Amino acid sequence: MSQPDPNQPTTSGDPLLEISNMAVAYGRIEALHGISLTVNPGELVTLIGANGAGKTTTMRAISGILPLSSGRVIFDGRDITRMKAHQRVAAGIIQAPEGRGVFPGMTVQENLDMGHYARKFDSKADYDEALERVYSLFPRLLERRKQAGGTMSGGEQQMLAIGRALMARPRLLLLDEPSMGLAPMIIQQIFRIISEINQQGTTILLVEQNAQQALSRSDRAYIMETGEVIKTGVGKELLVDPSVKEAYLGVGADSGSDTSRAAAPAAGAVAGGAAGAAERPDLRK
Amino acid sequence: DGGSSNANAGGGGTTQTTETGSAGGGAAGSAAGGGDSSAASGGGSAAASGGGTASGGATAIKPVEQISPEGAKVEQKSASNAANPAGDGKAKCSGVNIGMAGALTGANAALGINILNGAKVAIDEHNKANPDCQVQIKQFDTEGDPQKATQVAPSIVNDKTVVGLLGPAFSGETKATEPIFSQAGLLSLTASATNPDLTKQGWKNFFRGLGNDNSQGGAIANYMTKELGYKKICVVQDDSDYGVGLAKVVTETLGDAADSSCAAKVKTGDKDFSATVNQIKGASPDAVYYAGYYAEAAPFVSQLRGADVKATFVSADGTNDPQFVKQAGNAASGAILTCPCGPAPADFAKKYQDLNKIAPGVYSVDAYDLTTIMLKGIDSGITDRAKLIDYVKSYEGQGLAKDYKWDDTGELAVANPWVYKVG
Amino acid sequence: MSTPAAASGKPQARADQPKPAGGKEKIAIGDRFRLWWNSLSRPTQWAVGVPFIILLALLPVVRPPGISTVGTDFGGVMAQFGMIALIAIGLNVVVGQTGLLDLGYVGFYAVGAYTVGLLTSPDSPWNQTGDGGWLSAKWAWLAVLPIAVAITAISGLILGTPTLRLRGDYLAIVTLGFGEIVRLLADNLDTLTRGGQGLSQVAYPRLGESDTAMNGVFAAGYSNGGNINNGVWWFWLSLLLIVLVLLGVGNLERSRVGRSWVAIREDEDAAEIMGVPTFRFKLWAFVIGAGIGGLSGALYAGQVQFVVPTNFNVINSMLFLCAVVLGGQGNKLGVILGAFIVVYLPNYFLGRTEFLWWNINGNAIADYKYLFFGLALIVLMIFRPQGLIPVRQKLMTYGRQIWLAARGKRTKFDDNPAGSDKPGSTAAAEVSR
Amino acid sequence: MREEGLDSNAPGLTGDDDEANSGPAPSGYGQIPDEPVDVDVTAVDPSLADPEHVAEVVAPQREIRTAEGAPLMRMEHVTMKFGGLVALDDVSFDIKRGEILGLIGPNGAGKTTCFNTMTGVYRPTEGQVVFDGRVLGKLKRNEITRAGIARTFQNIRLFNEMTALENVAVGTDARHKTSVPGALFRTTRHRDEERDAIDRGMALLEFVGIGERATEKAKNLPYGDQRRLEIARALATEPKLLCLDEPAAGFNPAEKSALMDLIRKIRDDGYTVLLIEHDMRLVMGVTDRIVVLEFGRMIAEGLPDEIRDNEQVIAAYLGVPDDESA
Amino acid sequence: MSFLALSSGPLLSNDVISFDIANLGRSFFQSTLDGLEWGAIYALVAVGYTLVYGVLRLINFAHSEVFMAGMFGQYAALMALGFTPNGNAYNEGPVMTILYLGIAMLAGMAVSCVVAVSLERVAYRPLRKRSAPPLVFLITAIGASFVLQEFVHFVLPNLTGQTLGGVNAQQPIKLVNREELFSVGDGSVSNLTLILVLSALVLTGITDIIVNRTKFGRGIRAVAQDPTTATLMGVSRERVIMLTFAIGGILAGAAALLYTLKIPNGIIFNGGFILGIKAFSAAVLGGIGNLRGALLGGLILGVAENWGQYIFGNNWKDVIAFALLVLVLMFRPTGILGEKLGRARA
Ligand SMILES: Nc1ncnc2c1ncn2[C@@H]1O[C@H](COP(=O)(O)OP(=O)(O)OP(=O)(O)O)[C@@H](O)[C@H]1O
Ligand SMILES: Nc1ncnc2c1ncn2[C@@H]1O[C@H](COP(=O)(O)OP(=O)(O)OP(=O)(O)O)[C@@H](O)[C@H]1O
Ligand SMILES: CC(C)C[C@H](N)C(=O)O
Ligand SMILES: [Mg+2]
Ligand SMILES: [Mg+2]
Repeated sequence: MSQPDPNQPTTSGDPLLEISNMAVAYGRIEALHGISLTVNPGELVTLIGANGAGKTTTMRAISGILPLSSGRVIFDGRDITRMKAHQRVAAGIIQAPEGRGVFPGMTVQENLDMGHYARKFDSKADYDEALERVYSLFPRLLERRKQAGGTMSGGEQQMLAIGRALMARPRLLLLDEPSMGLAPMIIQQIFRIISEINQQGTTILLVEQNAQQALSRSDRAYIMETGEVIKTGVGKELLVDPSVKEAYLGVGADSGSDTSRAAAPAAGAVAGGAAGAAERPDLRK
Repeated sequence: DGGSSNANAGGGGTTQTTETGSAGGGAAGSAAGGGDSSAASGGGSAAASGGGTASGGATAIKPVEQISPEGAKVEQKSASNAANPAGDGKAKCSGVNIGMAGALTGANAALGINILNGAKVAIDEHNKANPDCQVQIKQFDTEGDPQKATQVAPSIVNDKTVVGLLGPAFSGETKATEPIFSQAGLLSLTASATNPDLTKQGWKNFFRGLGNDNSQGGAIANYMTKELGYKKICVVQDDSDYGVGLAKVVTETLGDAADSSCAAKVKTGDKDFSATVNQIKGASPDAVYYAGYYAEAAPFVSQLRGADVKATFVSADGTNDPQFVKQAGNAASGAILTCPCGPAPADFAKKYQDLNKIAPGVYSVDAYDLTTIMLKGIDSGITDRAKLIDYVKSYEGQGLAKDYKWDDTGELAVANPWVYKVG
Repeated sequence: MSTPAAASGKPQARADQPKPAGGKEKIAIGDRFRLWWNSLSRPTQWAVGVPFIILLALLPVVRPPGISTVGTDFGGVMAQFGMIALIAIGLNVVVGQTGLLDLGYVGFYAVGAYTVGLLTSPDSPWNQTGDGGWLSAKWAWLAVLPIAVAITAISGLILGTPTLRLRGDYLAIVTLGFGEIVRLLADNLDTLTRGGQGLSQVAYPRLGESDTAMNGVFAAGYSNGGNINNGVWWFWLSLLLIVLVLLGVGNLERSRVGRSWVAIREDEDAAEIMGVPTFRFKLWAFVIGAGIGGLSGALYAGQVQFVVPTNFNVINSMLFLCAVVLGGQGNKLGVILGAFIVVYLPNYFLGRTEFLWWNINGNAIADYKYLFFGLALIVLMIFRPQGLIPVRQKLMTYGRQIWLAARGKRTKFDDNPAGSDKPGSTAAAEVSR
Repeated sequence: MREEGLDSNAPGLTGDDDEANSGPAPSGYGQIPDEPVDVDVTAVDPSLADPEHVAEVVAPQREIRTAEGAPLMRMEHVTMKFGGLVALDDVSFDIKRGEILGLIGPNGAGKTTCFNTMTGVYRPTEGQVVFDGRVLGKLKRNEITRAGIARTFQNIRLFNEMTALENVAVGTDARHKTSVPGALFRTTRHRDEERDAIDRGMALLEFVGIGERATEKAKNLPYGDQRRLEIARALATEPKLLCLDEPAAGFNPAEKSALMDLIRKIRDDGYTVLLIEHDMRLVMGVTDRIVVLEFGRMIAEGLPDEIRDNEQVIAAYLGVPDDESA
Repeated sequence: MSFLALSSGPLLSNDVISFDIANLGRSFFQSTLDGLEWGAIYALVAVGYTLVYGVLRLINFAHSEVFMAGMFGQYAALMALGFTPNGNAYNEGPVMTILYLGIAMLAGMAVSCVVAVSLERVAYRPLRKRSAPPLVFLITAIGASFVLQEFVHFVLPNLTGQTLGGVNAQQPIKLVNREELFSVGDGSVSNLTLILVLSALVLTGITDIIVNRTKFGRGIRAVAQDPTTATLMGVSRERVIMLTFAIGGILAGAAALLYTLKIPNGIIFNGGFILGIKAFSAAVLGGIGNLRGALLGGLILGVAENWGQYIFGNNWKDVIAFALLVLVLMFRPTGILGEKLGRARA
C-alpha cells in the first residue's frame, strides 16, 4: 500500500486512531477494563497515570503485541483489531517501547535499519532521506554508527529507539516513557525533539510519568488509573487542574523552573524489565 | 496386511526361496528392503539361501559344510528321520501351553520373531494333526532388555498353563531371568542364547538347543588356520555380550595367528570404521574375523573393500542374515559365516512361508525343532513343568537342523556349527 | 482490597492491583487437592497419608484388573516405578528445585549400579564377595548400598566442581556428555566391567530366607505362589526408601537450603547478591541428586542382578527428565506421578486385549508404544505445560503458621479474592499503616 | 540491564506472539490460581501490631548507630576500565555511618558501575573499596553481603515463584548458618533460625508495609509492593549499608514521596543508605550529602543545597530548564 | 615422527586403556581428512541447532530426526528415479552423477525442511502460544523425536510396502564412488572429500550471508536479540521462526545427503540420534547461537574425534568427542567463539 507523505496531515477530520472499549488481560488478570481514546492526525496526545495504571498495556495493545479481550481499534478508518502486530507496523504504527528495546548485538546503523524493516517497497532515495533526517535530529547517532547498540549509554539508547521509530516514517508514533532513566538534562533534549517531530507532522501518542513536561507540550491528554481512563482534556488545562496536580505533579507542584527540573522523573528500565520478565520467563532457569 | 504381501510381490528373491529352500535366511526383519525388482537368478542347490538377494547378482548365503570343533568337515546325516510335531494324531491334552520369550518389539525384534514364527510352524502342524490336543504358544515380549525381561518372567511363571518355555532368546536376558525360571522349575529351552556361561550356573531347567559361542568360535578359528591355512587374522569385536565372548574364544583358539596389532573394538550402532580399516590395511592380514551383528558388519566390510583390503571376511551367526548381503552388496561376496543353527530344508521353508508370509530366518529351524520336542512331551501326556524338564533331559532324537541330546549342564552333546559362504 | 481492608477503615492501599478478569475462574484439580490438603490438620494429614501409602503398597498384591498390567508382571513394573520415582525425586532436586538442567542423570544411576556390580559380582576383578573379599555374601548388598550412594555423591562432586560455573544449556550439554562418558567407560573399560558382557550375579539382600524361598524374598526367582514375588518386595523396599528420601528432601526444602535452591533457580545473580553461597548450594543439590540417583542405581543392580552399559544410555536420561517435567517440576509428589506415567504407560498396552470397551490387539499396539508415548508427551505438554501437579513448594519450616494466619480470615477459596477497584481511588500507595 | 552487568532478560521461547488475536492471552506460569489471601499479621505474632516493636525487630543491632558519623565505607582511588573505556576514574569518597548519601550524575557517568564495584559485581581495575575497616578485595559477592552491604536492583529482581515472606527469608538466611546436615536433621540451630526467619521476616514486611501480603507470590504483587519487598529483602540481610539503585524509577510524584518517607524511616532505624536517583526532588529531599559523578570522575561532593547551586553540576547534569534557556 | 613411535602403550597398569600415538603419526593426514569430512556433516547439522537455539533458546532435540528424514527423503527420490539398491548409480558419467546428486540433495532438503517446519507448527507453536516454560519445549522435542523415529521404524514400512523404513538400514544406493584425486602425505584426498567439505563451506557461507547481510537475516537476528521489539519493528516473529526451522531443515537435508555419500549404510530410523548429539555438541563447542562457531565447532569436533580414534581405537571416538566438549567449556564457558546470534550476555 502506498504511504501518504507524513508531512501532509490527513485532510479529513476523521481521527487517525480510535480505540473504543478496549479491555486487555494478562492471563486471568485484567489490566485494562475497557478504555476509549482517540488521536487525531497531527496531534500530540499524552497518556499519564500512576504506575501500573495500564499505560504500557495500552501501547502494547495498540501495537498488537497484546490481544484485546474486548473492544475495537480503528486506525485510519480501518478496523485493525485483528491485525497482526507486524502488519500494523506496515500500516504505519510504530512504537519506541518502554525500556528502549535496542538490539544489543546490532550496530547503531543496523538498529536504525530495523526501523525501516517494514517499508518494503521504498526507493533507495526514500531510505536515504529518512536516515538523513534521523541523523540530523540525533547527530550523536551518526558519530556512533558502527557502535553496538548494547554498549551505548542509556540516553543514547533512548535516542536510538526514537530514531529507529522515525526510520519507519510512521503515521502514528507511540512513545512509551521516553524520559525514563535519563538525566534531567537529557530529558529536556528529548522533549524538545518530540515537539519538533510533532511539528514536522508526525502524529504522536506519548506515555509519560513526567506529567509536567508532557502536559505542557501536548495538545490533549488522557489520565489513566487502574485500567481505566478517568479524565481527558487539553494538555495545558489539565496541567492546572487541581486534582491532577495533586495526584500526578506531586505535592506543592507550583510552577517554576525549580520544580520542572525537580519533577523530572527518574527511572530505569524498571517497569519494563519487571513486566518483560514476568511475561517471558527466563529460559535459563 | 498389505505391507507384507507387497513385499512378497516385489521380492523376486523371496519367491525363489520358497522353491529352493533357505538356509539360515529369509527376510529377517519386517522391513526386508524388498525393493529389488530383479529376480534372483542364482540358487538352485537344495539348501541355497533365499531371502532378498542383492540386485547385483546372485549373492546369497549358502551352506558349505558342518564342521567339528577342530575345524574339520563333518558328514551330515540326512534329516529324513527328523522328529515330526504332528505325531500320531491321537494325543490328548487340554490347558497345556508353551511359552515363548524374546524380543518381539524393539531394535532386535527380528531375531525374536524368527524364533516365534518357527515355533508357530510346529504348533500349527501339531494342532492340525491332533484335534484333541490344542496347544497354544504364548508370547512374551522382553525387548531383549534384561530389566524388562525380569518383569516379564514372573508373568510367564504365574501362567500355570505354560509348561515349557522356548527362550529366552538373548544371552543377556537369559542371565537376568533364568534364576526366576529355575526357581519356578520351568523348562527353559533356548534356540539362540549362545553365551557359554549360561550352562555353568547350575540351573537344572536350562537347555541350549544349539552350540554355544565356544564351539562356534573354536571351530571356526581352527577351520581358518587348519583348513584354510590363514596365517594372520585380525579379530574385530563389537561391544555386545555376544561379540565380546565370541571374539575371546576365537582369539584364544587362533593363538599366534591372531594379530594383536590389528585387533580392534567397535561399537554397536557405529557406521564409520575408518580408523579400524586403516589399521587393518596396514597389517595386510589373510582374514578379518568379525564378532558382532550384521548392522555393523555390512558397513564395515564395505569400507574394508572400499579401502582395497582383500582379506577374507569371516564372521558368525550375528552376521548370518540376508540383511548382511543386502546391505553390503558386492563387498559381502566371499565372506565366510558360521552359525550353530542349521540350514532350513525346502519343505520347512515352504510351510514357514505359507504360515508366516515371510521367509524363515536364523534360528527358525532350531525353534521349530525345540518346539517339536516340547510338543512330543506334551503328547506323551505330560502336564506339569517338572516332568517336561525330565523329558527333555532324557530326550534323544534327530531334528531338522541337527541331533538333539543334552549333557548334564544343558549343552548339546554334539554341537557342530555350520559354515556358510556368501557367493 | 474490598472487604477486610475497606471495612477496617484502612486506605485503599493497593489500587494499582488489577482486578481479575471475569468472576469465574476454573481451578485445576491439582490446586483443589492442594487446597484441601493444606486445610487439614497435621494429624489428619497423617491419618490420610499413611493409609494411602499402605494402599499404594498393596496395589501389586491386589492387582486390580484393568489397572494391573497384562504382558508384564505388575510387581516388576511397580518395582521399576519405585526406582524411577527415586530417580525423579533426585533429579527434581537438581532440575526442579535448583533449576540446573541435567541431561546426563543416567550417569549417576550407572555409577550407583556399577559400584554394586563391581564390588559384588563374581565377574568383576574387584569382587569382594568371594574368597578374600571383605563382604559376606549375605549382607553384601546392604553393605555396599551406602558405599554406592557415597561414591555416586562423590562423582556428583567431581562433575559439579568444574562445571557448575556453566550456565543453563551449557551445563545441560556438559552433563549429557558426562552421562555418555560414563556409559562409554563402562563399555570400554572391559577389563574391569567386562564391557558389553556385563556383570552378572550381582548381590541382593538375602532377607526372608526360608524353605520356600531359598534365597530370600528379594531373589530373582522368588514368588509366594500368589501375587507376591520379588518385584513386589523390591517395590516395597523402594517405597520405604522413597518415604525416607522424601522426608529428607522435604526437610531440606523447608529450610535455608531449599530456599537457596529456589532462589538460585529464580535468579542466580540476585540470590548471590542476597548472600546465598550459590556455588556451594548448587554443588549440594548436585551431590544430593547424584546420591539419590546412585541409590536407585544400586536398587536396580540388586533387582536385576545384572548390569550392562546399554541400560544407561541417553534415552534414559531423557525419560527421567520427562518424569520430572510431566509430573510438575519442583513438586515432589508430582514427579512421582510423572515417574509412574513414564514407567506404566509403555507397559500398559503390552499383551492387553481390551482397553475400556474396545477390543485391541495389545501386542500389535506394543510395537507402537514409543510412538504413542512420544505423542502422549507432546499432547500432555501442550495441554498441561506446567505439569500434572504444578510446583508449589513450601520453603519455611514454620510456614504453616503463616498459612493458618492467612486462612484465619478467609477459609474458603474466594472467586473474587482481589477485591474490586473503584475508579477514582487514589493511586498513591500508603507506606505506613 | 547492561548497567547491571547481569542480563536477566534474555529472549526466550515464550513471549509475545505477533498473532495477537489468535490465541489465549499469554499468561506465563500464572495459570495456577493463586490464593491472594491476606495474612493476619497479629495472628502470626501479636506483637507485630506495635510499630515500635516492629522497628525493634527490624534493626536488632542498635549498636550500628553508636559510631554514627564515622566512615563506614571508603572508595579509595577506584578506577574501573572496560577495555579501553574508563567507566570510573580515580574516584574517592566515603559514606558515613547513619547518613543517606546520594550518588548522582549524567547517564553513563559511572554510578551503577560504582555501585557494582561496591557490591562485588565488578572488581576495580585499580584502587580499593574499604568497608567497615575491611578491604573488599577478593571477597565473593555473597561474602560481601554477609559483610554488611545490601542492595536493590535497578530492574526489580525478586524470586518470582516464592512468596513475599520466602523472599525475605532468603535475605535473613544471609545471617544463618544451617546447611544440609543441619536442615536434614532439624538441629536446634536450624529451628531457631527458621523461627528467626519468620519473626524477622514478618516484622520486615510489616515495616515496609506489606505484612498482609506475606503469602502472596512475589510476581503477583503490584509493582510498588514489589519495590517494597525488594527493600525488605535487602534489609533482612542485616546490612550496615543499604544501597538503592533508582528505587523511584517509574513512580509518580505521589508514590515517590511515600518512598521518601520509607527511606527516612530506614535511616531513622539506624541504617546507612546509599541512593542513586535521577529524580532531583527525591534526592534533594532525602539525602544528607551528595556525590556527583561525570565521565567516571567525581566532580562535586557536598550538602544538597551546595550541589543544587554548583555551576559544574548544573552544566553537566541538571541543565537549564527549557523555559529559561530559550 | 620417530619420537612418536615410542609413545604407545597401555595406560593404567592392567591394560585398561591402551593408546598408540604413533598410529596417529602414521595416518596423520588421512585421519585429519576423515575428520574434516565428518566435521563438514556435523557443521551443517549444527547450524540448524544453532539457528533455532539463537532464535528460540530451544535445544531442538528433534533436529536429529529432521536430519534422519532427509536421508530417507533423498533415498526415496533415488528410488523414484528407478535406482535399485546396490545399483551402480555412479557410472553414468559425471554429468548424470551431478544431476542425480542435485536431485537427491534437493529431495533431502525438501523433506527435511517440511519435517522441520511441521515440527515447529505442530509441536512448538502451541507451546509458545501457551507461554510454556522452557523445559517443556525440551520434553516436547524429545517426544517429537520419539514420534519421528518410531514413525519411520514402524509406520513408514507399512505405508511404502516395506520399501522404506523399518528396523534395518536401507540397502545402499551408491551415488559417488570414492576415488582418490591426489594425496597429501599419507592421506588421500578423494572426490568425496571435496564434495563434503566444499558443500559444507558453501552452504554455511550462504547461510552466514543470509543471516548477517540480508534484510531477512536482520529480522532473524532481531528476533533472536529481542523478540518483542522485533515485532514492534514489523518483523513477523512467527514467520522468522518458521524460516529459521526451514533453513535448519534445508541444511540438515544437505547434510543427510553428504552423510549417505560417506556412509551409504547409514539410512536407518535411529541413524540421526548420535550424530545429532554430536552436532549439537559441535554447536556448543563453537558457541551456540553463532553460525561461524557451528562450522568451526563441527570441524574441530570431527578432526579431534578422528585423531582420538586413531590413537585410542574406534570405540573411544565418542568419549573423545564428549571429553573435548567438557574440557573446552571448562575453559571457555560460552564456547570457542561465544554467543552471537542471541543477545550478548555481559
Ligand atoms: N506481563 C504481565 N503479566 C501480568 N500482569 C502484568 C504484566 N504486565 C503488566 N501487568 C499488570 O498490568 C497492570 C498495568 O501495567 P502497565 O505496565 O500497563 O502499567 P503502566 O501504566 O505502564 O505502568 P508504569 O508506569 O510502571 O509503566 C499492572 O498492574 C501490572 O502489574
Ligand atoms: N560491562 C560493561 N562493558 C563495557 N562498558 C560498560 C560496561 N558497563 C558499563 N559500561 C560503560 O561504563 C559507563 C558507565 O556506565 P554506568 O552504567 O555506570 O552509568 P550510570 O551512571 O549508572 O548511568 P545511568 O544513569 O544511565 O544508569 C558507560 O559509558 C557504559 O557504556
Ligand atoms: C540372536 C543371537 C545373535 C543372539 C546371540 N547368540 C546371544 O547369545 O545373545
Ligand atoms: Mg509502563
Ligand atoms: Mg545506572
